[in-house]
Amino acid sequence: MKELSSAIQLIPLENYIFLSVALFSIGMMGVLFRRNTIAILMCLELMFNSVNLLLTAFSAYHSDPSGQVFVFFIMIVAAAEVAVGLSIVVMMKRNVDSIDINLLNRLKW
Amino acid sequence: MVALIPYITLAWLVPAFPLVGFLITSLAKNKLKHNQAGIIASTMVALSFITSVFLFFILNSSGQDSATLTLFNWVSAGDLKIPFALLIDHLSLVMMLIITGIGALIHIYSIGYMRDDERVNSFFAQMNLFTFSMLLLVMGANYLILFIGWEGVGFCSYLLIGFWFKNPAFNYAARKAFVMNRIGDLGFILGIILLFFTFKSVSFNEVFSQAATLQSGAPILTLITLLLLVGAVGKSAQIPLFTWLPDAMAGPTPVSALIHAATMVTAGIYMIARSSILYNLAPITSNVMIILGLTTAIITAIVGLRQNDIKKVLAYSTVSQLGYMFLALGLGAYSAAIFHVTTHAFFKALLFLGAGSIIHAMGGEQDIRKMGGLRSKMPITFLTFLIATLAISGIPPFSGFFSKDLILTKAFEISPWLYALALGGALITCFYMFRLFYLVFFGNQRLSSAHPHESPRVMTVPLMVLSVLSLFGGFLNIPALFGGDSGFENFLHKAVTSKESGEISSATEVGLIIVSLSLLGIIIVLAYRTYVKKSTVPAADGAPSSLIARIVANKFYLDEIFAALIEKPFGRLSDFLFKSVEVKVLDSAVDGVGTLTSRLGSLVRRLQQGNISFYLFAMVAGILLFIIFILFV
Amino acid sequence: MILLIILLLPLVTGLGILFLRNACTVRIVALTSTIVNLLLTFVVMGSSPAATFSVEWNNLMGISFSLGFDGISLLMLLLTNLLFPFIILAGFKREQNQISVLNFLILLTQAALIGVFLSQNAFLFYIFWELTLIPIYFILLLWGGENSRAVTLKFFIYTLAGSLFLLIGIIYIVQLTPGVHSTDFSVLNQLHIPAATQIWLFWVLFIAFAIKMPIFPFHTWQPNTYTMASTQGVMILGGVMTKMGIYGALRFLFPMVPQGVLYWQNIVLVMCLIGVVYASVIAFRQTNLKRLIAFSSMAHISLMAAALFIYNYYAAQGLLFQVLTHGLTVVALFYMVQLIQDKTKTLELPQMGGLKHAAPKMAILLLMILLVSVALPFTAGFIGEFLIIIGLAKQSIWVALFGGTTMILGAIYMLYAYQRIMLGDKNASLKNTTDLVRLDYWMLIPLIAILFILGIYPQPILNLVEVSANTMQNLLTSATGIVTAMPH
Amino acid sequence: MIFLFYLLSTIMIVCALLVVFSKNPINNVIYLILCFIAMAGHYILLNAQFLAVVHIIVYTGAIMVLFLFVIMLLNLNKAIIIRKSTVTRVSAVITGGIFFLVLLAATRQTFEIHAKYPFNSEIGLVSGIGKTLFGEFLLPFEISSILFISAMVGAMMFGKKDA
Repeated sequence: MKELSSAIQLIPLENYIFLSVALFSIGMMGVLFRRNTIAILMCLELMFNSVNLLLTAFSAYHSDPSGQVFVFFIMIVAAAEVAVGLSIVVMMKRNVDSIDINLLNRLKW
Repeated sequence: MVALIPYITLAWLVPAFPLVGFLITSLAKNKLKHNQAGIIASTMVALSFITSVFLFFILNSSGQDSATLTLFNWVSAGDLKIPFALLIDHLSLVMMLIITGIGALIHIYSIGYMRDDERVNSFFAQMNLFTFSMLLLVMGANYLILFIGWEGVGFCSYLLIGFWFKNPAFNYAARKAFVMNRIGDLGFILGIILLFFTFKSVSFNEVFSQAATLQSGAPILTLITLLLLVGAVGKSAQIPLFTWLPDAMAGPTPVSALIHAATMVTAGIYMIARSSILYNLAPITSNVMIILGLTTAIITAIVGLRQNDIKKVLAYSTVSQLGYMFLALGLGAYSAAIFHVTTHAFFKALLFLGAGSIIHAMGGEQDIRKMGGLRSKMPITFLTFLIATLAISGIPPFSGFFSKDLILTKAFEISPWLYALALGGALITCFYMFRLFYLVFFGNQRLSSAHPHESPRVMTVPLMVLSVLSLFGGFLNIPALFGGDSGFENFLHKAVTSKESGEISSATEVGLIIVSLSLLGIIIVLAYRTYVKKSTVPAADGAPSSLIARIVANKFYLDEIFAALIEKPFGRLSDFLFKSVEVKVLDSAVDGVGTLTSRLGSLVRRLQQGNISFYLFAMVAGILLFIIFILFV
Repeated sequence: MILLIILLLPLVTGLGILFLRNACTVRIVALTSTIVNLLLTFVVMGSSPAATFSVEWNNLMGISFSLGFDGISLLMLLLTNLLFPFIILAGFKREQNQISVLNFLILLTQAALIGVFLSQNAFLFYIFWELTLIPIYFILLLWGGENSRAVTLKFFIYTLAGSLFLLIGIIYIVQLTPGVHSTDFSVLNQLHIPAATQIWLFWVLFIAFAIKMPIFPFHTWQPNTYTMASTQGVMILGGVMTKMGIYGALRFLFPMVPQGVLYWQNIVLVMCLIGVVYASVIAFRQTNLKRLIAFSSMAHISLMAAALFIYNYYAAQGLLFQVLTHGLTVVALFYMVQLIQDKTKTLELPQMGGLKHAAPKMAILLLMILLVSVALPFTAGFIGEFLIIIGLAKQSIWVALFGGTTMILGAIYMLYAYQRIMLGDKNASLKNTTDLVRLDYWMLIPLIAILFILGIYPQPILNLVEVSANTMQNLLTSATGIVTAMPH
Repeated sequence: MIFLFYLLSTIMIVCALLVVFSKNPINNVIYLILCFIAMAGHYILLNAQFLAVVHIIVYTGAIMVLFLFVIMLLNLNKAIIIRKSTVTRVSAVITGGIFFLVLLAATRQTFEIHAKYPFNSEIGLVSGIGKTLFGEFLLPFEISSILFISAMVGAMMFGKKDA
């Protein structure tokens, strides 16, 4: 435990920032890249997690527990979002027999 | 102010009587029997007359020049304080006597003349309202009260010209009269406002006492007097605003007699005579008045030569006579102008009432070509009409001679050319008046359907009274030449400041009179030869005639010129402004903003193609731009 | 407290009316409420100006619910409360649908207008200012004539757009207040906004009022709206709501941006004068009676606006006097229009004529109203316009000349209309037409009587507004440092 | 220690890229789970044991299983051939790259971090989080339960056959 807790001071915060930015960008690229709605949802999770990681890193470096509580809340929201999102996917599959995002093109005026 | 003259406070009764008459006759319009309204109205004006006479004696005996009676405070805003005050001095007394005296006679005459009209009660109500306004006009102690009366008489004139409102042409004439008057009124009120700014008051006494200190020919005075003159030109029917007056003959004849001959049209003369102190200080305006007056006098006299409607002839002669009054005003002979107003009121009212009697007898016919031979059928009318014609022509000893001669002499003092022109106008007047007279009363009756008869007594008595006045009215002011003392002029001298002018010898004066009288004699003989001996009857309207004759008969096409120059372009401007500017420019600009918004909307809407991937791309691009903007700009 | 009662009475009555079923009861209750309000107004006029009402509302933004009055607002209050009984009365014995809703909306308008005129706080003013739009929108939309949807929408959006500028202006001014922000007029009036700011701020505020009045290029909503609107709607609109623009200008422009006013005075004045001549000329050829009166009303309002922006003592007095006169005239005139439409079944002037044979009394009353409108002496219209023209002439005789053209042009088109409606030969289609009935007398006689009495004895109104006019004038002169000669 | 960080990071990034680029949904899920496990390792490195545990339970245990369920339920477990056009895919990669660079530049030029409180290794433990959660954030915590309920109801509404 002692060893682990001191690990924080060894790793520069910049690394975490770099990592989470990379993850976020990858997630976003995925959102743009994929047509499969479920894959898009997964990429979204990726982005959520990059943010979570950053929050936790800052929380740890500042020794402020609020950041981690926020991560907790984000997880709650993510869980709720996934539940609703997946049910939408299910419905979409049922209605148009596909989960291709490009078929959802009624979202205009 | 000097000590109050006893009983002078009764002056408020003078306008109050006709007002009461108006209220009674208008409110109880449906309850009054056929003659009652006329009797009430006439009584009220007669009571006014009696009060005026009473005031006349009171003022004369008091030895004071004027009295001001403040009734209440009308408008008071800052230093603009306008009391509702009446001024009784010699000038206003003369006018009051004319208005109430002749007014009463015409009211009485109207009882007979309007007997069969279904709206006789309204008629008398409006006549009383007119009398009230006119009295207010001449009795007001400041320009604003004068203006109330000024507008009031204009409005009553509108009502009475359009009295027979079934006829659209009459209504048009009424409207024309009102609008033309209004054009003058705008100038008048601007003049009043400038007066107020210059003298910090609009009350006669204060303005005149301050004006005496001003330099003669001061630009502000010229401007003020010119603006006031615009008002007078509108009201007194001078060029270029005179065309309403001949059209105003659409009203019943007593109206023409009272409003468009004896009283209202002389309001402009009264106003300028009242402001004589100002006008004496504005030589430019005086010259303008001379030119205006002379031009009007001659041009309308020429037009009168070719008119065949009995009332139109008289109307043009009125305009012409008003021109003479303006000439007198321009010459600085203010009391001469007022004197001419007085005598003119006598004989012109008489002429109109006589004409009314004729029209009445002819069953409504007004065309002199269809009359003739009425001498024997209507003796009283004939006689009175003769007196009036002689008076207007300026034959001694009738009243017109004295007043016109006074003006002509004054003109000669300035320039013989002026005299010659004025005399020329007088000769033309004489010719067309005798043309009218001969055509109506001599020869044979040319309209077989009519059965002329003498009018009832209620109409002839006023004629007789007026003919006595026309006959002897001139003796009010016998010039020194005939051993008189110029009583009228001296009487007015206290209220009106006439310009001093060079004296001319009595020999010249006699010479002038002889010249003018002999010329008048020739003219009368000429008219007699043309219309009685040769029994010439003017051609029918459609008959071919020379160009000049047509131009004259159509009053130099002034109405048409006005229509082409003002009315039509104005109407077109109105249409243009509404159809092009209002609808096509302004309104569509406003609508354009709305259309532009919705167009832009439909343009932007194309971006919303519904493709979620595209939205995502757009969103990311937006976020990117946002971050870049925040960080690097 | 009495001010609060005046403000709330129409609102409460209006809400109560919604639960009434009987049409007659609804109208009588509404009428009673407005009459009581009028009486209360007289009480207020007798009381001291200290009778204010103020409650803190939102401390953070410095908004307080404070009511109060000075001479100008008192005049406006009098105008509003004087006209509304007549406006309600104009609906009596008339076929209308949804009577309780209509009367509720009318009373709501009244309450909002009273709020506008009484509020002593810019934010409160703005709320009431916008609140007036909602009921009038529905009155125009639901009880209006043909094409009411498009016309009303335009009116609504146009005025709303104007109000938006006003809101921006208010917010900008409020954020200039030192310390804890306040939106009270008393605080805002003490602000000395830099001259450069005033110059552009003037337009931000001015546009809202210009649209409401309306001043020349911003007027295009007006003719169509007037033509389409129901009688009661147009009475409210033309009688009172146009005066809101004038009142707003007096409340905002002069105390807050006096240098801006002076800077733009000439341009605005030219706009107003163009409006006078332009509207008069257009009215000359209109065939629709309502549209004619709409343009005539615009000409009068433009003249009043000219007086507003020339702002000297006489013009101010004339303006405020004319505000009252014009409101009364508009109400009387549009009631007449309604009667004419009832009797002739048309509003097109060329199709009318000869109504005087069937309805002589109506002809007389109409003529009297028109006389007020063309400013004949001894009518209230003359006093107002005369004072205004004096004020204009003080600036320049040319301005007065242009302003005075209403006298001529007004006479032309008003008498033309009168001739077309009333005069002429008997009209066969009017055979069964009746003259005025008792209700019409109740409506018209008091209005005309007031107009003539004020023409003969105008002093009470002139005294009422004198102090306020002086105050405003002082603000303007002190802003420039130019001391013009002031009476007293 | 720094070695551990780089190891975990490499796993995460590789897995994330595979999530994006592999075509089979099942494989996607598997890679994502791997990614999340590496993430839990990071949490432990950051001394946030509570979060690490919750992360494993919620994400890998619940959410990802949900994904799997849905994929199997809808019978999507074979590679879906539908692909975006080349232009879209290239632009997606470019956009992602630009985004990465911009964010990086942003973080590079803005931050200079000073710890707010003295170092305390206890905050990531259950007791630390619990105290904050049930103290300062009690109300949001309770409200989040409402969020859950509504999400549940919503999911059921969507999932109903005749919705």
